[in-house]
Amino acid sequence: MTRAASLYRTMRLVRRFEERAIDLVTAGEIVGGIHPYIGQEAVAAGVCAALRRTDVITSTHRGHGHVLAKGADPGRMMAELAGRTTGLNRGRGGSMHAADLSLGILGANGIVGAGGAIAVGAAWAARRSGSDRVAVSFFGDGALNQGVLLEAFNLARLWSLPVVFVCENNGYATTLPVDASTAGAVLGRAAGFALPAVRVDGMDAEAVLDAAADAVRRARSGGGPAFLECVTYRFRGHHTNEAGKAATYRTEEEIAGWRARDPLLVQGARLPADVRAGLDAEVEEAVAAAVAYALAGPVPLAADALDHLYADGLVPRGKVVA
Amino acid sequence: MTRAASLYRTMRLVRRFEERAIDLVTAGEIVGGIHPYIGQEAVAAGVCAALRRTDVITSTHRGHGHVLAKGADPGRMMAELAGRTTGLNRGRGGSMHAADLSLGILGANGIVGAGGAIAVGAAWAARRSGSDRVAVSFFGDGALNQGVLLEAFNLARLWSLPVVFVCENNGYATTLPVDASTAGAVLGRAAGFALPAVRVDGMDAEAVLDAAADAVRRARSGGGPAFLECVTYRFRGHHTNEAGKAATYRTEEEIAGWRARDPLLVQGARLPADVRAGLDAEVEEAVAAAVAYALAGPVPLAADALDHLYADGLVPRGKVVA
Amino acid sequence: MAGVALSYLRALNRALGDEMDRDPAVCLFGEDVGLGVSGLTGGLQRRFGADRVVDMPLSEQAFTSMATGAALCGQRPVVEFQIPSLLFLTLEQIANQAHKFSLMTGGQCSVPVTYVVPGSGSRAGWAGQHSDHPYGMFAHLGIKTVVPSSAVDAYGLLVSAIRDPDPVVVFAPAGVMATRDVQTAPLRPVPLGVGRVRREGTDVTVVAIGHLVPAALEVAGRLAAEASIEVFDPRTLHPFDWAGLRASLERTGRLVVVDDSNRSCGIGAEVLATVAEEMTLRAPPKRVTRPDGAVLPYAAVLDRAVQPDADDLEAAVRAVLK
Amino acid sequence: MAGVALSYLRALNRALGDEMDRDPAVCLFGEDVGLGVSGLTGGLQRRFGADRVVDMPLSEQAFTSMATGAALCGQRPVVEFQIPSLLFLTLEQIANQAHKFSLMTGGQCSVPVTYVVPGSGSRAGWAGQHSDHPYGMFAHLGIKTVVPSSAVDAYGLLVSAIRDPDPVVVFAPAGVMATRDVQTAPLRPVPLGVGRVRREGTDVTVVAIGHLVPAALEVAGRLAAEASIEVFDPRTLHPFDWAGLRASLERTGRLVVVDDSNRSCGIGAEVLATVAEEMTLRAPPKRVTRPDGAVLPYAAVLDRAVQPDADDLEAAVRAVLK
Ligand SMILES: Cc1ncc(C[n+]2csc(CCOP(=O)(O)OP(=O)(O)O)c2C)c(N)n1
Ligand SMILES: Cc1ncc(C[n+]2csc(CCOP(=O)(O)OP(=O)(O)O)c2C)c(N)n1
Ligand SMILES: [Mg+2]
Ligand SMILES: [Mg+2]
Repeated sequence: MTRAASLYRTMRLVRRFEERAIDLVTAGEIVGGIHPYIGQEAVAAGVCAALRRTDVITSTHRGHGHVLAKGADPGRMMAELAGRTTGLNRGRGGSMHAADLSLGILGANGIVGAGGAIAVGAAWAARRSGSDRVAVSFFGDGALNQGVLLEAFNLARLWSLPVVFVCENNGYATTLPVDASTAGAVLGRAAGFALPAVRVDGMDAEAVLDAAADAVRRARSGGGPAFLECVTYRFRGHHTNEAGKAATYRTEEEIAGWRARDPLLVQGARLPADVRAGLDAEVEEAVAAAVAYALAGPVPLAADALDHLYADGLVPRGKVVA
Repeated sequence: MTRAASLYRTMRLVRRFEERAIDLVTAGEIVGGIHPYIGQEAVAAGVCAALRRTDVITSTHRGHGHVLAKGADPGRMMAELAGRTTGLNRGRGGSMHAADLSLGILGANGIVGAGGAIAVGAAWAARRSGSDRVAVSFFGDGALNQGVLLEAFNLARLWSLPVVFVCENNGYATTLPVDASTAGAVLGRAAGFALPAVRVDGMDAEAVLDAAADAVRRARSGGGPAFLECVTYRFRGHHTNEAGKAATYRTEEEIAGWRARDPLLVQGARLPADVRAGLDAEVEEAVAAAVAYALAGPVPLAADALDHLYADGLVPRGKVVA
Repeated sequence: MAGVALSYLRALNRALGDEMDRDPAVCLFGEDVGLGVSGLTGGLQRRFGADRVVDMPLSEQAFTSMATGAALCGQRPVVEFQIPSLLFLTLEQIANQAHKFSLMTGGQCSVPVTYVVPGSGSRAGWAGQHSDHPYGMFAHLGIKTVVPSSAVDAYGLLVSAIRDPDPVVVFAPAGVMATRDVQTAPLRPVPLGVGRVRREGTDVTVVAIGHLVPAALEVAGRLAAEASIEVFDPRTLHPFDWAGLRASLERTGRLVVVDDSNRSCGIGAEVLATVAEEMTLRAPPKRVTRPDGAVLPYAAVLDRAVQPDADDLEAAVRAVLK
Repeated sequence: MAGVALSYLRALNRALGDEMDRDPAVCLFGEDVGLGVSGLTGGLQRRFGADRVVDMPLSEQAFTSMATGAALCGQRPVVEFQIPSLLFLTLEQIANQAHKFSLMTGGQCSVPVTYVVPGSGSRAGWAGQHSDHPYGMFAHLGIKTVVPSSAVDAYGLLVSAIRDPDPVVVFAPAGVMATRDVQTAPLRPVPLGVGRVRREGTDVTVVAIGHLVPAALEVAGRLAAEASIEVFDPRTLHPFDWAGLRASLERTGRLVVVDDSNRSCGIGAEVLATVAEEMTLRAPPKRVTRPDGAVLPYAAVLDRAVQPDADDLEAAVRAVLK
């Protein structure tokens, strides 16, 4: 597959996966809802296309795109969202904690800004063990105000670790516009930690991939960390539970303006129509299979609720001690 | 008193206060030791000379200089270090928590970087209540890597609050040189949060006062926060308990080089010899009186150990419930 | 007064509004509080202005200490946390700063800040990092801790928390947020530290916390033919109403605690321990809790399996009665 | 083997060195670890290099999660915290991240990190923010928690903590750091979760934690003519050696717990609660603890007054024997 086609396919997969996941939220098959990534697909697709299987990522509450783009199996991912034992995490993690360690996916994370320092640790471990693995940490604009992430910027730069910090600036942290949360410019913040930083059109997967490839190449060859600001937008509410509420923090015009730059349109336009149609069909099938796989998976047994609480098999005292 | 004389007097007071405090540590009258400020006096003296009584400060583990320069009574301060009921905090706080709320001294603090956000809150409260009070937060170079302080930088700038952040860069966080802790330049870090920042010779009280006066004036008149990097040096160990240990992280030459620029020499040289001698004598007397006052104060009663634990007088259950 | 249905969430919202009306020092900090995403703060920014109901960047540590600083300067902030685990993130700021100011300054000041978590404990499908119930941790650390179980109490306890001169943490369990009370009298403050017998009985006292009070009432109803169950709602976990509990146990002589937090060192442990030391029972007591060190798994069946419920309680009551 | 004097601090240092020798994945993070300011890490950087014994900037949150990331990628970090309250600062990273990875990923990974606090509890004169003893909090949250009371145990338990696949917190109480053991056998790992009867007796079991084990032995000696006191040192607070305690209580039928942490919801509460539920006593048990919500005041007499000591324990033992 060409690079252009491959990027499109990844984005299409993420998009359709999420659309179906939202259906399953509505249907009550996914409990608790999800944070839809729709609109931001170019970031995950572009960045992960620059990575190797052995590279690691840390993701966010809005993590489906990253996890899928890094190669997670859509069926096992959907099964995870549906809380089945066939899920990536055997149904123990759900949307906000989906992980596949075998693919270097150290997990989505429910706490904003938490992944950065974990990625720094992974990069440090890579260096220590003589591997040329690179660590990528995804986070939103809101995370730029979280202390632990800022601390992580410093550590990465201090020791020139192979980490790429990817800020998905979608303009809002829940309802708060980035201008109302972040003094100074996003790139300026990175510069404050002496991180080489670039801003890239986060609706254009090719642009993202180019920038990410640069950063990853430098990191892999010992050139130290980098910071990418990907300017993007989420088309949906912050979380599926926003759907019902009057979301007064964004105008219809603003949303429409960004939708006109849908990353799938941008990338799709770069492909011959038949190639695109072929990929669409293929993805449709893959996602349908993923949903079927997910719903066919067994629900866990209540008796197993504390499996894996401790890695040494320690069984803690239960709810009621008889 | 001239401005020059007044700065000298403050520094001399801090210096002699601490030298006597170290004697009392050796004598066992001050338990737990102190973090000596000796060498850094120009920073506290210069900054606090730019403040009004109603302005507030937050200080650090190395806080004696700030607290005295902001106007705390040396006798009650020494009594606090000696753990007497006549101390600023009735002997409940000690060196790392000395406070005098009536003078806007919100306290020394045992946790590095903790004061910044407290100062932001004070500044926010000042603005809300229509006061033109300014808040100053002192901290060391090491604190620049503490998340909560970085978060505080952002909040102050975001809302243009009247806060002046004073970084006392004495080159080390305990044993760690600033170059080994902080990626990029100190001023660059401030710039990352769009804070107007200047670097000033922290061994020269007049230079510090000039820079602080500018920053405070701007903050007071609604011009928002500022960041001052005061380049300074501590002449002693990190803590009095370092004295006995081989302090291999600094060379004798380095220490001697900085001692040649002792802020008391720098400022003393600006005064006629008789003025200086007069101030020295006056301070000597004041510090002697402070020590006498301190040692004459009563030791608290064990039965009162939990006084003030709760402001509403709630008396918690004690050690053993009979 | 005719009975009016009052929802728990609306009661909290009214308490905030009434206190802001009454006392101009009361202000509100939190994420997305302007739009009132959690429902807690709906309408308040419109009513009181954006500089009193302040939308915060994702800087929980800084804004928690900002509240401390503002409180030291005359304000009376209420801080909303969207997730219970944000209390872990800000524990330094609450337990090591805010809580300690009063004693450490020798009573010079107090820190009247209220921290509210609307939706503590498990919200189905939010998984491991969003589902903790660490109220016992705050009781251990000595921070005043409140867990209202009904709308009327939620109003009255939040009002008292806001008026209290010390830091207070208010947990509003997700399991009870949607409930309604029939309000038959004007809403009034409920003093901290005073429990409430929610149902009288003579055979066994069930101490129930938060959303488990309704569960306890249900079990009391279920078992009414077999046993007379008294349901004691302590309402405040620190300070705890030991006198109220003693009076109840003098009537019943048997004890079960049902508590939706981890077993070891939880509030259930404290109740059993104090009773063992100071009171007399006719039969060994029981706790119904989450297991030791529980992490809530995502899948709904597992999430439920880890939380204590009415059936678990029923079994424990039966065992104690045997 | 002839008896050799081994200090507690030296035992910890040897455990670190031995484990680093044995397992190349073991590495060490902390502030001033290179020079070994606390004594814990002395000589290790010289022996193992600065990229394995890493001097950290003042970024506890980031380096704690960095340890998590490194652990997920094959390393086995030991993190030193200079002050017990740094555990508050990093609670999010320990309790909400490291602790939860194993369960939330469905057992895909574990996080073998050891956190060590050399000098927990009160160090005379360090006052409120440096004197906490929050081990019960970690038992509540389910993190494996170890409090060695002697040099030989300190060695053996730290070794086991490092080899354990889960996060483990090791408290080394200031009150016991300077003690020495006479070492009569080769040092060996001590399994987590197994207590030790330090003195046999038949009238009352004293469960003592950390530095209070020597105090309990002292009291047992003092009262030897009047009563036969068994001293049980659980060594690990989570998991707790319930079987060992049960066996002891079957011998004695009476219980006192002496625990240098806050009373409410502390480990003392857990012991009394579990005993009340599952075991049988001849007399009501007692706890000797810090008061509820204690903040340690600075003055030496107050600091001591708040901590449980041998005299308090003696009184409690007498009361239980009455
Ligand atoms: C530390 C923390 N604070 C608050 C929350 C609740 N929360 C979840 S997502 C979110 C907004 C995050 O904004 P951003 O980082 O820009 O990511 P986006 O949602 O836009 O992808 C908030 C406040 C959280 N999960 N973690
Ligand atoms: C958050 C935190 N981490 C660690 C410590 C232990 N500690 C006390 S002072 C200090 C070094 C502080 O360095 P810096 O900020 O440069 O101030 P300086 O001591 O040089 O005045 C450390 C590590 C602490 N008190 N708080
Ligand atoms: Mg965003
Ligand atoms: Mg310094």
